[in-house]
Amino acid sequence: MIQNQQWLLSLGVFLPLVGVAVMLFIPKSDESTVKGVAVLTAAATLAVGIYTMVQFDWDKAGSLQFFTTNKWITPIKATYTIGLDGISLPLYVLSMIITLLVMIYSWDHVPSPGNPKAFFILMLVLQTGMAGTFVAQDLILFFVFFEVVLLPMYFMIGVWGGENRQYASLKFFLYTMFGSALMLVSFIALFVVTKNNAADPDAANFSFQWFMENGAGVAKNTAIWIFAGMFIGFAVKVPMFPFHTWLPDAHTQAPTQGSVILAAILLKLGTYGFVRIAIPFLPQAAVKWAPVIAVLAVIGIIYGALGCLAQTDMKRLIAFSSVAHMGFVMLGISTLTTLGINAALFGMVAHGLITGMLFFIAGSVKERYHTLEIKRLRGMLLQMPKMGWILGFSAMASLGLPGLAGFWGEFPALLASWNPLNGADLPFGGLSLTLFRVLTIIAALGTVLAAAYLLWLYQRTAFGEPSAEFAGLGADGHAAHGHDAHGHGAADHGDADSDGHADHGDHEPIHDVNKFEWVAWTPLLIAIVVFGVVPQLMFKVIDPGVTELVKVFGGK
Amino acid sequence: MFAEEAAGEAAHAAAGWFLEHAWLIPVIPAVAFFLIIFFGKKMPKGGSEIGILSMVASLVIAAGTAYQWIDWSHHSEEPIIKSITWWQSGGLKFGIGQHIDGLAVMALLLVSFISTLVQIYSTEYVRGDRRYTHFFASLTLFSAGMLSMVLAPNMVQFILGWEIMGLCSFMLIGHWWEEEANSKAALKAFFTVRTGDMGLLVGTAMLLAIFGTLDIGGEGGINSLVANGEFDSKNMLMWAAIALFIACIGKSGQFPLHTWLPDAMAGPTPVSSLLHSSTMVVAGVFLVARLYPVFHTGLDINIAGQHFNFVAVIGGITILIAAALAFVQNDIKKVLAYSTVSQLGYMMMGLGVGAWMPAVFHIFTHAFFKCCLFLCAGSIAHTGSHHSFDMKTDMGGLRKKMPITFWTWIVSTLALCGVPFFSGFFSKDEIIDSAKHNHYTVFGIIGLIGAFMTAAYMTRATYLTFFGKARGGAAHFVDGHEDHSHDAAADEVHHDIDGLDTHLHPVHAAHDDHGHGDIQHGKPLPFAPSDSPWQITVPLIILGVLAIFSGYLNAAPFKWHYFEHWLESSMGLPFGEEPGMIPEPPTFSWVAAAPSIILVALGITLSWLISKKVFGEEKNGLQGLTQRNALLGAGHKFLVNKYYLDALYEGVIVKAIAHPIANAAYWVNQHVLDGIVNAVGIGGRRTGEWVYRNVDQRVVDGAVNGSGATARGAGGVLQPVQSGKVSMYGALLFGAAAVGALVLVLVNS
Amino acid sequence: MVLASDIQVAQNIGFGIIAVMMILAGVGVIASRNVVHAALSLVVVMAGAAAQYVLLKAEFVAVTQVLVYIGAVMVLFLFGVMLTRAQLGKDADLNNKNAAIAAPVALLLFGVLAYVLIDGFADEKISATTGAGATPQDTAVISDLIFKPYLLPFWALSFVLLAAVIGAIVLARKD
Amino acid sequence: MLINQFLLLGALLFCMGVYGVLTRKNAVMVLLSIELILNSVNINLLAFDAMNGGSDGNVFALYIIAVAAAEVGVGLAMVLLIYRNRKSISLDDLSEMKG
Repeated sequence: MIQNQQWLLSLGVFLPLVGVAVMLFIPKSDESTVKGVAVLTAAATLAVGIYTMVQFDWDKAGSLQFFTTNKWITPIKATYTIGLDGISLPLYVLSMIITLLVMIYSWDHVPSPGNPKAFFILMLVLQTGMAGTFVAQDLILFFVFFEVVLLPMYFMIGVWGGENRQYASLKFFLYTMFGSALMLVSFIALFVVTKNNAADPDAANFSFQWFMENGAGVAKNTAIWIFAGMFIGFAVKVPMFPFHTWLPDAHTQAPTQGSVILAAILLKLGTYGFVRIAIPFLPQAAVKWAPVIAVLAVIGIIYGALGCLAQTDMKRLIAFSSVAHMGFVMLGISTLTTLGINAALFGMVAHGLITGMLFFIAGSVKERYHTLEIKRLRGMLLQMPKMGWILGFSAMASLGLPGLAGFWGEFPALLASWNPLNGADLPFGGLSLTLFRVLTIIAALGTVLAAAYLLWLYQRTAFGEPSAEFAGLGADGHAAHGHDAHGHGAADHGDADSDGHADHGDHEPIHDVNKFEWVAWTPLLIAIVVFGVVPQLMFKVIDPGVTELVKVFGGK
Repeated sequence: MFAEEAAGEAAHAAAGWFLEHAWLIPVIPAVAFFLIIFFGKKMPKGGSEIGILSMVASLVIAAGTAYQWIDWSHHSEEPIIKSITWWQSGGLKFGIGQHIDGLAVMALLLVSFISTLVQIYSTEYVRGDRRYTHFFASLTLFSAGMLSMVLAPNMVQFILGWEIMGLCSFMLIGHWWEEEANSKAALKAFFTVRTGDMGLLVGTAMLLAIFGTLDIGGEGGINSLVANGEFDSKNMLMWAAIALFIACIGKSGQFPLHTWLPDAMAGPTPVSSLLHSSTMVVAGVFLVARLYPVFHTGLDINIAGQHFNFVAVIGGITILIAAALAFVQNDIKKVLAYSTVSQLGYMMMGLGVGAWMPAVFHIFTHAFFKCCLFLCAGSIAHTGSHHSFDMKTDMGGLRKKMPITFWTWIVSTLALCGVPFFSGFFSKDEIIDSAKHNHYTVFGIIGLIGAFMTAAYMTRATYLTFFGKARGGAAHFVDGHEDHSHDAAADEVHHDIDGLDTHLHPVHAAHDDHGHGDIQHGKPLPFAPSDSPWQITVPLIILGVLAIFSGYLNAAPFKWHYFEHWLESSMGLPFGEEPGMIPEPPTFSWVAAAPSIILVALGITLSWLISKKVFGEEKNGLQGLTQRNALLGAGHKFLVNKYYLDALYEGVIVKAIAHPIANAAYWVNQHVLDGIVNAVGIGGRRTGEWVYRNVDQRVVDGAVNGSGATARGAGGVLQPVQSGKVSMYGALLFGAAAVGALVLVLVNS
Repeated sequence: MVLASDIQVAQNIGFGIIAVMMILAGVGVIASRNVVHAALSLVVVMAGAAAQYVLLKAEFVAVTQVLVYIGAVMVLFLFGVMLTRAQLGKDADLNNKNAAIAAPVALLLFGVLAYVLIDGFADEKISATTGAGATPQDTAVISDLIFKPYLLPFWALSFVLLAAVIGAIVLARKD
Repeated sequence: MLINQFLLLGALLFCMGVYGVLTRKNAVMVLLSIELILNSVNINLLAFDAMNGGSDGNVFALYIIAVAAAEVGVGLAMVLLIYRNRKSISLDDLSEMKG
């Protein structure tokens, strides 16, 4: 590991808290200042992130960089160890970008009951938690950050959420707590076991490195049980079928910002945990659990898709599609091959961008029409062409169209699951070809269903003539924003003038994408295209790390 | 293709600029797509000029490539492969770039040429459309997709192009999405093709498993590996081939996934012509041709020492069923659509029976005349029949009024029917010929029957469109009282023959007058039918000419085999008699060709006479036969309903998945899985309340109050949701226990 | 070579017959539309169980089974049926709608159990010395166990019984 | 004799009992099914006893019988009470005894 600029990561992680400290002294009434400071902080954080990327040694992407370790809680052998490698880098930076964009979006979209100060503070805390989770190199530290994320999100949903928010937020909280409790137990168990096996128990500590070296030595049955604990902890977060039922409620009830962060980053904590902790620490158990994970993942794919087909609410549909997509990610992980895990990591980022985008759109649609009932939304393309086309673009990306980011999460996962870890003289044995190949075919069916529900959604919301209740509200506001659309993804599609809708009803008119939305969305749209066209950008970074990681299984 | 390294290197050194830079061909339109989207609106011609320019540029480069390839192919068989790493994983590297060989060059030239013409045509056809710019953007992206697929060096890029086309077909077919029928058709097209694509994805995964690479050509590419038999299990190869072939069936509208094609006619006519002539539907055939060794070896079924190829079977079936369907269509575009399907059947059959060269050549010739036919149909609708495609109600007697359209149509029809010395003859006849020659006698006969039917239904369509008396839209401004009588006659006929399908056709003939109001045509309606402006007629003429002469590139009767020379290196398999090889093509003899010629002539005359009787003015016994004769009526109905396959797909399968199953899954989610959570919640509340009452209130003071309150709150929240059914919770309890046990058993075993 | 005593043809046949009988009766219990019939078939199951106990050389338990279960419990049941005037004939809505969930759950459960058992006790025999063919369980041994190591549970049990009796009386009192 | 034949018999009865408990509406029937379950447990206990020649299983079997008796007593008493109060012993009508 490379120990350069050890301050960098700590700065990146804790900078938001500085912003919070500042904001505490700003009166609640002075909203614009509050927002300004918050956005500024987020921007600064992102700047640090970008500087990190610049300083990052791309040729050594496989090994930890900016690595630093200090005493932290000596009695329990917990250390403050952080580092960054190719696997964490994309997610680390993504979390910063998403936070900034969400804040920009929130500038004029603070959900009721207002109080931007608290709202922005929560988002900054959230940011610290997320970034910290991705750089932590010590189990206790990881756990702390992992939990730090939980609380702000709970309040976000519980305070700023929809009418059923209490139920949703509490469900989310209990679920995740339940998971993390088991997780913590298994962490400690793992520590104790490795400590007792070790040559000199005093050397034992919670740093990842220690478990990397000693985890594989744990007796198989013990390992399986410990893994079980971690499995539930992470699976709830992912969420994997059947631990997913908190997701639709949380997403539907959460404010737009909450949904976006939830989809883009929080879900990734679980999968990241699998890749970074569960699998490398306990390879012997991982091989045993892989089939279970794979089966659940594929069930999730099909099941999430079917769930989508049954939805009547746009946001809930998107939420269910998350279950399906994360299913692909988990399928990739369960193959325990380089290809699969690469696909999974790519899938995480892609899903973050795309589903985040979809939730943004859902939020804006809700704000304009005050409903997400698919039945009532028709002819969106006529009333707000740009919004409609962006929705179409995101839907296409989400159903895994090659040339857009989504594809590189799905297709390699399928490739990998057809050729899972398998072969002679593997240290921990291989996986059943038959099982995984059957699963591959079922998963491929999932891609078809994905096309079905997304296009169905698109056809019913965007196409056709606007339904009577909203007719006549469209068409203006798009004159105003008519041409601020330069260079904006698929946006400039369909300036289609919706003739005949020019009359203003007495309701407020439905205006097309406004400038805050443009600023918040453009980066996502561009990223989706760029990563889709040049996947190497990402694969190049994550591949070395993953190759290191699967060496232990002896597969390719 | 198997020349040793040194030769390969030397060859590469010699390759000309165009050959080295062929990858520009798809890149240009791709860039143009973005330009059109962002700046198209500001352009004087709404972005169409960008599209056309890009296509012309591609065409020029393609032409250059073709030129250089021609002399290249004289002294080398090496394809020119260049690629840069697109993405990597572990040891694997997947490239994006170009794989230039005869087949690719042919397709590149074809696609860029046809696209250029179609775009020129469209400038007039969709003028004033409310989404003019997007139309050209989609067209351009569409061509880009096809082009990038055509020169894909590996399967991944192939999939890229393939799927982009799928997307564009969605956008183009649903171009007039204000009408639900159109958006439904678009959805159907995308969805059907996507179902096939499952096969493509899985098949590609299989290929990776078998060969450890996804490169198509060159040293160590899939083709050469198969040809040299360097793979483990023939069985796996067969499965891979089957999976890929499913994709081809979906894309090329082969039986039984052909049902989306006619509905795809909801799109503007230029789209149909592009889709059906050189892109989209050809992609499936192209995949088979491109990975020929895989399909030829993989799908080679061996029954009692009798080798035959599954591809041929599907192809054969498709020829007949599609041709039969073409008879009962009133929508001129649907007639052409089905004729495309059956022609694709010919190509598939050709590939199946080992006639690679004729099949590919048929792709080539077919593109021109089919594109021409569609454009004619469009031209008729545009200025002839007042935007209707219904031959029965709105056409007839247009021969005099639109001479150019008429003559180009006639030429292309003759080419399609395979009349000697028109391009279709040289390709189609050779397919039939080699089918017989390669011991696929049955399929040879199928081919002959197909030729007969083709001739017949095309004659019917021609008669209905151009002969007889003008009806409906075509009859405007013919002076008043006659007009009426004809309309009446026409209606009578219509009801006689097709009283059935008026209510059987769910989606009626798509009318192309959406979007652009009639005023924008510059002439007030109703107008007298007349030939279209030059943007339409010029492409027609060019294509018409090619419909005659393109065939002479490979005219067996005259021993002209240029096409063969340029392409044979792409075949991937050597000539020979063993199973792994392709049998030598037969030598042409007029005797062998005679049957098909006779049948075609027969078909034309018969059908002409019948049509004259059935659709002509004077009443006679043949009219309304389908009503009077129950058997015929049933057959007619059966055909009109496309063998009820649609009913099966939509009524049964889609409905089943979309509603009951999905809802069932959702119900389980809401009640069973959620139930567990809620049950836990109740437990939480009970404990919470207990703690609250006993510990909290009595022992500790307010400090702990919060937690208890929260716990109670939890219960309070979960309260309304829970069902209160004792036995349900019991079921969940036992079920959960069983599942948990199962997981542990699995893990520990 | 296998000793006849290892195979114990007679016992096996006996087991088979009784087992089939029990299973059929069990089906009767859970499927019958008629409360009384269900109760009666439960009697059969219990009798069968008693017989199995004999096969397993647990005479004392077998006897207790017959006395307590068939003698007392079942009578109680029939009383309950009478008193609640559950109509003695067919009863239409005896079942709720959960069969759709219950059946798979039960099947799954059985599948798992069966797999584990077959996996675990592949072909372990009941050794002739202890199991069938050996001398009956000495009742004295049992009583020793009850009153020496398992005394505490015994007391607990007696309290439970007492409580149950009182509770039953309290609950069922008329006023 | 194989141990398994007894264990499997027990398992089968157990699952039948579970099914009965889940599907039956009538409280008396539910009690019957529970008896079925208890019996299957007894069979297992005695079978294991026979396998490794202990006697503890016998003891527990006896206890179980006793407990079953008590349970049936109370259960039926409750059924009576309920019946008296609401002229019905269908479990689905007892929705307010939640949890």
